[in-house]
Amino acid sequence: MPTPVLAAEDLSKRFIAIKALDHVSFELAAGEVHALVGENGAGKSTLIKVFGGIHRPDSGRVLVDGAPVELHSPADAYAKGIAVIGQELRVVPALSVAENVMLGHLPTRPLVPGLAATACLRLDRARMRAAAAAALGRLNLAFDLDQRVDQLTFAERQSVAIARALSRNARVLVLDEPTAALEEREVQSLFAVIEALKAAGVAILYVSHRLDEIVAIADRCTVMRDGRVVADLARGAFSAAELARHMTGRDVAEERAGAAAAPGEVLLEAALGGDVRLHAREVVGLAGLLGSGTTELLRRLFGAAGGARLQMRGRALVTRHPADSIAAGIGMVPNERILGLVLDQTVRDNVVLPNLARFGAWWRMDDAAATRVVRELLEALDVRPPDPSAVVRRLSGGNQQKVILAKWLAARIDVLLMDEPTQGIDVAAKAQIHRLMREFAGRGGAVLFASSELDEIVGQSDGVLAMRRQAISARMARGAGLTEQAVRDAITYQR
Amino acid sequence: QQKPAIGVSLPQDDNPFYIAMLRGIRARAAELGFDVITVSSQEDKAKQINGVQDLIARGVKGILISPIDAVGVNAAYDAAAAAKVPIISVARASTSPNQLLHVAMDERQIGRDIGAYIAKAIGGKGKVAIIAGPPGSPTFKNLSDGIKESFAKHSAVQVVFDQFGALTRERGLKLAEDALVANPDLAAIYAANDDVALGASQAVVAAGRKGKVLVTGMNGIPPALRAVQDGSLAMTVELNPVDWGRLGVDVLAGYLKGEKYKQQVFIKHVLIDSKNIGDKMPKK
Amino acid sequence: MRRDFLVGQIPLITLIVLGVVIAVLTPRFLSPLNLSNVLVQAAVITVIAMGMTFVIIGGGFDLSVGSVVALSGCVCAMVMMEAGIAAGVAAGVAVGALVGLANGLIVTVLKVNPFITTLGTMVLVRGVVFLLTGSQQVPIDQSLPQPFIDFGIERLLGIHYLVWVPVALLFALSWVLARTPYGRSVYATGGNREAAYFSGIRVDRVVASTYVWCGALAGVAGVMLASRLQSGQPTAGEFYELTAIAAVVLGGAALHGGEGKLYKSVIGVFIMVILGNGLNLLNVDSYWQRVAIGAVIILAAAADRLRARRG
Amino acid sequence: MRRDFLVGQIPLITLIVLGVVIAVLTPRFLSPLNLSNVLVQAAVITVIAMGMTFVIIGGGFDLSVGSVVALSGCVCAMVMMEAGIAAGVAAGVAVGALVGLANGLIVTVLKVNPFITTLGTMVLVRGVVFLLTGSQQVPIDQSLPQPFIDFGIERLLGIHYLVWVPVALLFALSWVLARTPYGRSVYATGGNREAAYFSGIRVDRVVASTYVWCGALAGVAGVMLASRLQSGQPTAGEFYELTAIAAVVLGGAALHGGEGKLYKSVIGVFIMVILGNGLNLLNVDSYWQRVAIGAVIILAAAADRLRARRG
Ligand SMILES: Nc1ncnc2c1ncn2[C@@H]1O[C@H](COP(=O)(O)OP(=O)(O)OP(=O)(O)O)[C@@H](O)[C@H]1O
Ligand SMILES: Nc1ncnc2c1ncn2[C@@H]1O[C@H](COP(=O)(O)OP(=O)(O)OP(=O)(O)O)[C@@H](O)[C@H]1O
Ligand SMILES: [Mg+2]
Ligand SMILES: [Mg+2]
Repeated sequence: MPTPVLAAEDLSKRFIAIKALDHVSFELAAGEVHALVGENGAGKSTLIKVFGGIHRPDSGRVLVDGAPVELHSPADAYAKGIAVIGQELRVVPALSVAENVMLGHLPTRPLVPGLAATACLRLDRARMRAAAAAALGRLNLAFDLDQRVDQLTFAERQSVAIARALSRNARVLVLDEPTAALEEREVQSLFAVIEALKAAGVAILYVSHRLDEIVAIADRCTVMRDGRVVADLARGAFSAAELARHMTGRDVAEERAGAAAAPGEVLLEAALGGDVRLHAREVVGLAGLLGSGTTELLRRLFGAAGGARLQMRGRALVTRHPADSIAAGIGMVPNERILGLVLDQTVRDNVVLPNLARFGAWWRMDDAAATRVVRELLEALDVRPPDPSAVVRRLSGGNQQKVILAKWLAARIDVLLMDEPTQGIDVAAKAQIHRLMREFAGRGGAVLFASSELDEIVGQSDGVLAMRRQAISARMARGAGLTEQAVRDAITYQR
Repeated sequence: QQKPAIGVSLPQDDNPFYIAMLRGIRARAAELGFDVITVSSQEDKAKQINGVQDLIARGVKGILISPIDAVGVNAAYDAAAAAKVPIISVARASTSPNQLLHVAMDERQIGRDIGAYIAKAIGGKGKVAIIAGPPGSPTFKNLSDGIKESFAKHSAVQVVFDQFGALTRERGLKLAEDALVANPDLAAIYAANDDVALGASQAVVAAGRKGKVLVTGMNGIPPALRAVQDGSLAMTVELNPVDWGRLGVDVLAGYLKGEKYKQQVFIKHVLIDSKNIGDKMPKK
Repeated sequence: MRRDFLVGQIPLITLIVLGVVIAVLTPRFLSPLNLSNVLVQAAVITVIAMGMTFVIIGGGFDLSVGSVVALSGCVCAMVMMEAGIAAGVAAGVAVGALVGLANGLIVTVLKVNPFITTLGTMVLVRGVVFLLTGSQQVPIDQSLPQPFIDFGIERLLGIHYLVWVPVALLFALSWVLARTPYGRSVYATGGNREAAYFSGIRVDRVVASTYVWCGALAGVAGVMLASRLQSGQPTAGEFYELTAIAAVVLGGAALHGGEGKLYKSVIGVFIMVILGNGLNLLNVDSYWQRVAIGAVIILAAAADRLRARRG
Repeated sequence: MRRDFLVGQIPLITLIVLGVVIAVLTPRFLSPLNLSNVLVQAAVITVIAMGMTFVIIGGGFDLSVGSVVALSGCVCAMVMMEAGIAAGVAAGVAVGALVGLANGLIVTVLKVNPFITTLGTMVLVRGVVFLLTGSQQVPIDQSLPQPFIDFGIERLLGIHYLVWVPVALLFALSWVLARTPYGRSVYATGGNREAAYFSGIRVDRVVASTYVWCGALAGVAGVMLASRLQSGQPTAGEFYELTAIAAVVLGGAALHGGEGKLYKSVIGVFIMVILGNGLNLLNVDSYWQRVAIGAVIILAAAADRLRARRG
């Protein structure tokens, strides 16, 4: 077997009380797509950050082409040909698309022609734009290169970050959940790029919670659990169910929505680019391509982004602020976790936030009651650790997402709006969140959730609203007609 | 038909001393038929230069300036000379060759007088605290130097505390509090002006040392006069800024008419303590 | 856990070390008179720093407090001469709260940056003070009512009345921040404005309210200072804004908001006050005092940063 | 597009409106003498504001520039009396850069908050200036070399030498920020430090370098001011930091970093300078001047915020 391009030997890394990496060894060969899977908090991102020069391991070493290397910063990693695209969104809002793609290796040309020493004095804009366009083109994207990145949607910004890694022409490309916010079409483009890079001999380390993707593209798969490598499987030896079992140590049954319960009375009605009507005991999926307006629809229903006129239980209501909607019994899980959580506060403070009036009086909070309720919720949601006084920033992504859910379960709401609720969540947690959605509906509530994963839409919804160009293009009920292809047809248009 | 204007640039606009001086300037100018145009500088030299340039641009006939600093605003004098606008210093002075005249107080002499007063009042021996004015100001440096010159004649008078700072009552209070703690046997506090002195005398009263620690001020503002009357302030120096301002206008008007003056025209100063306070209290 | 706790108390440790060093250098430092002076010297700035803590926790910034101190002191004195002590005190605090409200509205409604907003009001309010008073102390020819002056001098249980004010406020306002829903919403808004908004907090109102607290407390400080200086002083309070912000940050609050505790800001104030007092007692040259104060500010902040790197 | 462009130029429009209003109220405003005064008055603070723009784009903050102006002016004058003009100028600029480097290292290595770091160096450096000079101007009894004094008075093509300095710097440094990879990395670091770091940019070095620029440019400003004041002045430069920061923000830079343009900061400086000049020409009472300046700062910033709400 040839020397692996990138290898880890016996890496350990500890964060105060948590062993994020526990004697991890790992090998990545040229021309291979190597998947890394594991539950939320298993240590995947930590391993990747060691490769990217962001974390220093406590012990163990990293080898490139068989030779041990010391990576002190991302710049060191790039110098060794390792390009990492991290899990968190990392773009510079005020810079242009082209600059963001080429950040860190902006092309130059001499200020004084022929005098190479003056190259640091002059940015080569033409080459920068060309290279950026090429990188984006590989993802089948054609953005306005001079547009500021903060004008783009979340998913579009995610694509810019991926293009940045591609622009590096690295020998090792590390992608930490690149598809979490992408929709089908972008995912397919990305896979095509990965295939091409692989053919060109690039080694690819790929982290995802979408196990079907792994099965589709990975040549090899390493499974992590609690900071340790628990399995290293070659293509053919893993199926989605198999991987899930390795990850969690048990079988994970992804339940699909059963026979639709008889929908109850209408809870919420609004006319926003079409009729939106949510019934009690109903889970409704909201499908749409990038930029189709799903996020805006959910936000307006929630009183943000300008608000909306709506009817709750037949009562007319104008929501101008989320506070209005919450008072009327509407909650929302936003599409970016940073919009849902005060990261430096405790779990309890976060859960209590939309429910400040519920615990105690205006002049005194009943912290004991809050702690009790929150602990119960954390246990019910299987948040690890189920500690109300843990600081949210230190939780893994999946656990953070559950804390956002807990905020609304603690509140007395009837309608739950969710924007990409399972983005970046591991299979087990995802199944749990799906179950919680249905339980919420089962108790008489209504759920409207947007997702870019069509199988999730089809699998979990009693009904589906499809959006196209800021308007509702179709309304589908559960039954024979509700297939992924039908939803795809309803949302697709030429952009 | 516009009246001829004179320009005025003073170092501060929030200090009662200069406010009174400006009052005198305005009153005398009105009597002589001049308009007065003022620019502010707030102890910022560049700002004072800018202000004088602005005055010249306004076409004033002459300028009364109290320069923040002896050299720092020379450019203002140069600008005036270049525009052939006479410029006369009032109170503070400049080293600029373009300074025509200085309507001055005799700072060093005043300092010597204060020093002699303190030395005499404490019986020629004892510990003294100095709460001086802002750093970099020649006036306050000259005053302190004059005081120390007097003290040098009394070997038993000892300066045990010497700090400078902003001319505010709060600063006087705080520094005096600390000076009194550091020196339980303090005999006197020299304060750079009346605001500082009033703060210092408050600290003396609060420490129960009224009558044992004497405090001196400077400028003779009304609250200080009252404090002299009730004994919490031993002495202040009356410079009568109103008269000073009037004198400045007179000198400038005289110069414009072609009269000749010596390089420095001094204003009188009077030490006010319990003996002569009766004459100085404003008549009700 | 114990290490964590210790590391969280670095400002307190800094304060104690500073106190011990000064006490060793000059035994007068611990004399009852001096300790009582230190408390009084700290009282006014403590009240301002508490208001600043509200603003900073909420993610803001207030440069106008120094001018507000002068305004409220002068307004208090003017009103007091006409309408009695109670009216004067109320007017002083109210005018501070009003400036705070103006700051809050400019920041939230006009969306002007807090730095520039409060820099503007700092300059503007100082102008108003001078206009109101002709930049002469208030009153000029008379005394303020004796009970008001006594308040600045007299003691209760051996401690100046002026010191009891911040003590009482510390307890009351710590409760507000730590125990009321409103207090939680201040922390949440400063910690992550968007997340607070999506949790139904009316973030603009919360932010504006922090400026009102800050203005009102600067108003209280102005009244206290008027009592201590036995007059309204139009030039009072210069540089208080920087001292107060420094104290809050030395106490461990983050300038980006969402963190901070009132008692820690008080510790920050005492670091600054004790340092100044100690240097005066030692009759350190004014020039060297500046060098020492600058260095200690940086070192104290650097020590506190160890906390962040404990990981 | 055209509307967007217009909205982006609100500071310029504010400046023009201000200029027109003043010109209508007093025709002297447009006299050649006055216009040349305005340029000279703006020159020093423009150089400081350019350095501040670097720091602010990089996500920082620098309160120490005023003290650095004093330090570099005094050091420049002292060295000049011993070793000639060139050495003096070099020393003045170098000492500014050194203070900037110290600020940069404290912020990046010790991770102390920029506000508190530069507040500390502001106080400390002022102390050092007083120690160096005994708080007396430099030199006391002599004059600085005549060519250096002439530089502060003479003109080239009808415009003061002092004005050519910021003109030249504006072009050179705008190139640095807009056209070099380094300049882009400053924007990237200020705009999203993490993203810049993960893109392989050595963000600490970039941040530290912005403080060095700021210090060095404050050094240049100090030398210019020494030439204009014909001496090194230990008390020079007070409040320059606030004026410079206000100018940068009025020019449309965001205090959280990542945005800003040098020419816009220059516009901000001119808003402040023309306002002061106009109020002087109109003989507005200095108390009212403060009120007007405070109000204009806030209004100009509020107008600029319209940009952000175009959406
Ligand atoms: N900077 C940090 N400080 C403290 N704990 C951390 C830090 N970064 C990660 N952890 C902890 O280390 C563990 C591993 O985290 P890591 O981010 O590697 O998980 P992951 O496998 O990438 O999870 P996910 O799928 O949710 O992204 C988690 O328990 C996490 O809470
Ligand atoms: N702040 C903004 N500035 C400019 N354009 C915006 C802004 N917010 C949204 N848009 C645009 O409005 C349209 C609708 O945005 P929205 O976020 O609702 O879409 P979406 O379908 O939910 O996208 P996604 O779910 O992929 O984030 C998009 O084309 C987006 O680019
Ligand atoms: Mg991860
Ligand atoms: Mg969406």
